[in-house]
Amino acid sequence: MSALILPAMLGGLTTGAIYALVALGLTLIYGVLHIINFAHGSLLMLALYGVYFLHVWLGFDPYLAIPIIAPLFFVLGYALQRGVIAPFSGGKEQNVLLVTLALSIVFDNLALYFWTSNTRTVAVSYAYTMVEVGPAFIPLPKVIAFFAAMLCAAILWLVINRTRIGKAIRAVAIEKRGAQLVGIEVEQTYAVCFGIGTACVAVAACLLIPTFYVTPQVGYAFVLVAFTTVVLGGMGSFAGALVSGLLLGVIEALCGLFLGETLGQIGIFVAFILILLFRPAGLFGQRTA
Amino acid sequence: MTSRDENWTTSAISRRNLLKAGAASTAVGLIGAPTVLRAQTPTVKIGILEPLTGALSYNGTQARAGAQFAIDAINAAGGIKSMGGAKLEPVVADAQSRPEVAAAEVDKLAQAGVSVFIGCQASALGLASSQAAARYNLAQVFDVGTAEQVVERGLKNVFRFTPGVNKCTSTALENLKTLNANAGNPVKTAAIVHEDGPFGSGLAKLLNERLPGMGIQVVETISHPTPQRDFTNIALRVKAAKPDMIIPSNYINEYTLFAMALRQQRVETKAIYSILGGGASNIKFVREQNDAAQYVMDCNHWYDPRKPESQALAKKAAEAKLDMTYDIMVAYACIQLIADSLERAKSGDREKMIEALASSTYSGSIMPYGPTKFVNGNNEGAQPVNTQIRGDKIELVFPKEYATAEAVFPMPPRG
Amino acid sequence: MKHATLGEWVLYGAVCAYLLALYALPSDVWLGFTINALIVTVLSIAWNITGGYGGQMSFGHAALFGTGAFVTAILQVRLGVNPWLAAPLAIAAAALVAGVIGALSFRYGLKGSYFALVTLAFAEVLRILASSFSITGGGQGILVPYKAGVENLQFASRVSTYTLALALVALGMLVTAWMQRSRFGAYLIAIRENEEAAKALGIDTFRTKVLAMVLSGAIAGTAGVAYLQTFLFVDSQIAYGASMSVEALLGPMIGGSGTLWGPLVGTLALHLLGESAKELVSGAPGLNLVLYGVVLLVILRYLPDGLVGLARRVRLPRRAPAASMKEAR
Amino acid sequence: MLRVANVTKRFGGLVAVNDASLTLEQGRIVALIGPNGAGKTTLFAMIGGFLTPDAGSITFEGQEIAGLPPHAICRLGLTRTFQIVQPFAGLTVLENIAVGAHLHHRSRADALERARLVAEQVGMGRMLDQSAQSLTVAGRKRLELARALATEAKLLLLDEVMAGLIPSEIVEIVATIRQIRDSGVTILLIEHVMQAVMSLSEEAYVLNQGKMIAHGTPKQLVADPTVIEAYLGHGAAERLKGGAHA
Repeated sequence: MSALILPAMLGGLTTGAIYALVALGLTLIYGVLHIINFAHGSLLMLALYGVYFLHVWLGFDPYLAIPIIAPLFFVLGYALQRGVIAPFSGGKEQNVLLVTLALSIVFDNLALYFWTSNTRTVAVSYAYTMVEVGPAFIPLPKVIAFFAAMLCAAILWLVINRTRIGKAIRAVAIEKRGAQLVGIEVEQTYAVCFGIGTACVAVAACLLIPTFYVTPQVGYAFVLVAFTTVVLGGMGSFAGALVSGLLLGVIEALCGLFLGETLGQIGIFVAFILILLFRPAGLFGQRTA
Repeated sequence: MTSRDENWTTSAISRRNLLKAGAASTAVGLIGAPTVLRAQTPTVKIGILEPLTGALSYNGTQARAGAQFAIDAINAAGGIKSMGGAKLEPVVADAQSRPEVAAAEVDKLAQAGVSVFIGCQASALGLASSQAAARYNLAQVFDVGTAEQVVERGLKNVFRFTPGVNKCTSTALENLKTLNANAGNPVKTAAIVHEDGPFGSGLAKLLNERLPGMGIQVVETISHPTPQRDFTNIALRVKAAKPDMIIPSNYINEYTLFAMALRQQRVETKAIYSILGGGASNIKFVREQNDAAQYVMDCNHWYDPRKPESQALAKKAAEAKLDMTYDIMVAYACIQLIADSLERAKSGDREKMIEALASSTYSGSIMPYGPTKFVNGNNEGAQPVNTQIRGDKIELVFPKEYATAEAVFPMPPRG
Repeated sequence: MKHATLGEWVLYGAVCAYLLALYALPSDVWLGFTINALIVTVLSIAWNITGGYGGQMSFGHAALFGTGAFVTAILQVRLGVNPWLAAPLAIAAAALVAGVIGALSFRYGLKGSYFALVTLAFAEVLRILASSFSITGGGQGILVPYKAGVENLQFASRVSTYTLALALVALGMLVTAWMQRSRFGAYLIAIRENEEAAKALGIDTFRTKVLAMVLSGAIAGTAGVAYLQTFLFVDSQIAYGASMSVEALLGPMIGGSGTLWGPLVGTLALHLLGESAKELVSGAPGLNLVLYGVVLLVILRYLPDGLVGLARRVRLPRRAPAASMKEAR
Repeated sequence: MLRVANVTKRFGGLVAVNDASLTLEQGRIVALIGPNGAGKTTLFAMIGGFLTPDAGSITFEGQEIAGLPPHAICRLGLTRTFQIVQPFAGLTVLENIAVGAHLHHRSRADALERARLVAEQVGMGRMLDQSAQSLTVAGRKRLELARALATEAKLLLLDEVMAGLIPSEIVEIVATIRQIRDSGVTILLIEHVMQAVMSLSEEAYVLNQGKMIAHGTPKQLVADPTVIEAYLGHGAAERLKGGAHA
């Protein structure tokens, strides 16, 4: 067993990178709009189908699909926030939650209707190309996802901290009213923010699919972990999402190793509860109450 | 798109009939003027209760298709002859992958006047639906419902046509014993990887009890949830245990990921011998993960591919752009069994259906089963078979009398 | 208490008429359908106490529902306890679990989306535990043997099961009505509206919220017991899966959260919607749920206060709003 | 009745209240004044139990209350209001007041009865069924006062109940407060409206930068140079004096 710890941790890190990728978009949405976006998993599912069909119909490599899928999903996210979530929720937090829930029901079942519940995978030649890291073999796509997660977090950080729209997003996140007073269009900023978050999830889909599958229900597998990652990292913190995603991957891997995979899942949720109780602002957040 | 759901107009119509039946009965109650529309030719309504949405929707949709193929075939061949060529009419209901919904749908089926129904892929759903059906003396023919709890309740309306987990496991073990002996007993250790639901857990328990008696030590038993996102760890544990054989038992998504992880982590074994494995008998897995799938063996529900009806079914499925999975085969066979019972009962009466099913000795289905014999609702004539993935095909390799290819055991070392 | 408006009379009258009509025209389809809806209603009533009146939106009421179901099942099957004794014990267990979850969450000041997430996590933890240990049947769940009879709290006839479910809903609503008129209820609503102000007025907000959780847990546990006694089977996914948690909150939110009739009206409406959608787009599974989701969105858009809120706005035309305001003391 | 002794509260590096003390006799109206950011509301929050002092003691009727939770302090008979009004927005005026009345009346009917009396007392008798949300600023301030009063407190801490009111409304509320005192309730109020402080309170404390800098009758205090300087800046007293003589 002890010989497995290191490879398990390395494996956990690469799984964690995927959690981080999925959570990056969510943390932006959570941090700025202060809403629980239950449709996040469904958006991931839609993006996975997007990559899948680009691959099957047009022969796109999943990685090369990023420049197509990501802008597409930015537009989708923008339109959802502008056209559905904002007007339908009337600005009430609890309604936002229900609206996103209803959206996820709609998306999941549209997918079921159009694409059936067949499990689909993308067979790429490099799925079995292994990279030797110390005692462990790690599939190349996971190594790529690992570094891509860091790159994404860095890019997001730059966008938020070094651009005009980023400045607006930060202003809106901190003080909606104040931002409004200085002439920032809050609704517009929210929508951009939702768009960026959705684009992130699309990138995650491209990086995920070489080692995963897609079905209409695939989002459920990630949505809870993504929330955990966001809370653990501190809402709105990209570095936090990255680190906590990796950490959760490792926690999950080690708990799985020592408690068995079934009981081992408990590790993530216990960590989640403890963090919420004792450090609700997360590892990287400031406590605001 | 590979297998876009076809337009099931026939079932759509019958769904409307169901609605009509419901509406008519309400009208009966309200107005007190029973005006039931009579069909021109006599029909017998057969319920098809499957999870068409939710987590199990893939299996449910496949099963519905299989049942529809069977009904079409029987109707085309002249319907139920003893009943004046009565046509079978499907009444489709969606169990939504939720037990309470399955139970509620049984009420609707009963109201719609079905004589019998098939369903519903998962044991949890089947337990709920057969319980509800017992109230109506309505027979349920289980297509897949492997948990033994299904037949342990003493319900008279339960007919599990396919083998349960106990039968599958013992057959799988017997077959394994033979295969292993023929190859000079190369397999001495095994690792079990199973999903933590009813079927996987029950199976793992049985295997742990029985494998040692066959001279195979269980060196590792790993359960995992559904969905499980990553199988690296499990592959590593399996690799560390160095088993001669791996026994996976899970649904297709997890099976796919597991097979990929085994390959990625270069886990070498002499055999991958799955029992009721979701992926190993799924042609989609073979197509999309062909490398990882080679020589994987599965003991599962499967039809007798040599029968002409089987071949006709395979052709129809291909025309409908459906993958040929065991869900289709089993549902098809269940309808065949029902048609045979109807011939003998000469009536769609529920009571008579139960009698006819209980006394069935039917052996003409597409499944490689002996004569049907229901004991406490369990068909003792049923048996699973061994399949093996070879190239881009799933071949039946065991038992010999149905085999389409020779088993390769142990599997050749991979490149 | 304000007087009910015309719209409310019509709405509640229609609901009651429907529920009573089932006795006059017993149809197994409608009975079965309504039994399901009523069991969920009991769970919704539980949610409404904490979520609707107390403003503490839980996303993990399955934790309480499932505990009720599992504890009855375990006591009956593993220890041979009679269900009439097992039921109150299970309800107590659910109340206890609720109390622990509430005490932990509120002790550390969790509210809003944090509370929603932590309750969700608790339910997940219980789900994992239930699928990991043999006392809960591991992954196989627990099947309660079918032995119809009042002494076993199982009913062969649909009408009896229906009566039981209806009685539980009525009981839940009586408890809610009592709460509305009690100091406890006033305190709970005060906390929802403004927790700081509530504290300043001498309300022990922690205690009140925990008590609300305990009460809610007992009712949710009752729903779990009712589910088990009706379907005689429970596994970790049924008991603690997220879908029950979602069902718990959808009814009140659509019906009108923080209102007496909201859970019943909302749950019945949603179940009717689900069925109609099924019939409307029959033969195309998936599309029915799409339709369901779309209608849900439309309700959220145009009926922000739920169906009860809509009904409240429907008044007799001759009665001017000002006049009715005066009358409503 | 209330005794605050050497209380200190820090937020990080900032000392909000520094070694402040005050004493309150039963039956009096006492004002706590001071420039913005002096720490008045922080001091109130500590007395009311919303913050725990880092040092010092607070006794109410001889009992130590520093560190007790707000509801426990309220039950002892000490109720505060909020500077930024905190109505139960979704409830009616009557229901709002009844929440306070419930403290000593378990039954709903009794609480509502008591709430009606209190509403009459503060001049809200005609607004009982109005939703709290729809009230004017003056209405909300009154409601804040009414709710606190309904708890049958022995000591009320009123935090700027007059801010934002027009002069005629101030006159009304001053009369109401005096009436409340006459009914036997002791009052400590934070106030910026000096006119009200002068006419209403019998004594006042001045807090500046967290420190209690003066105590006396309002008349004494307006003449106190340290107080003037606190409000108007260093040297202001001199300038004012000079100006007066010129």
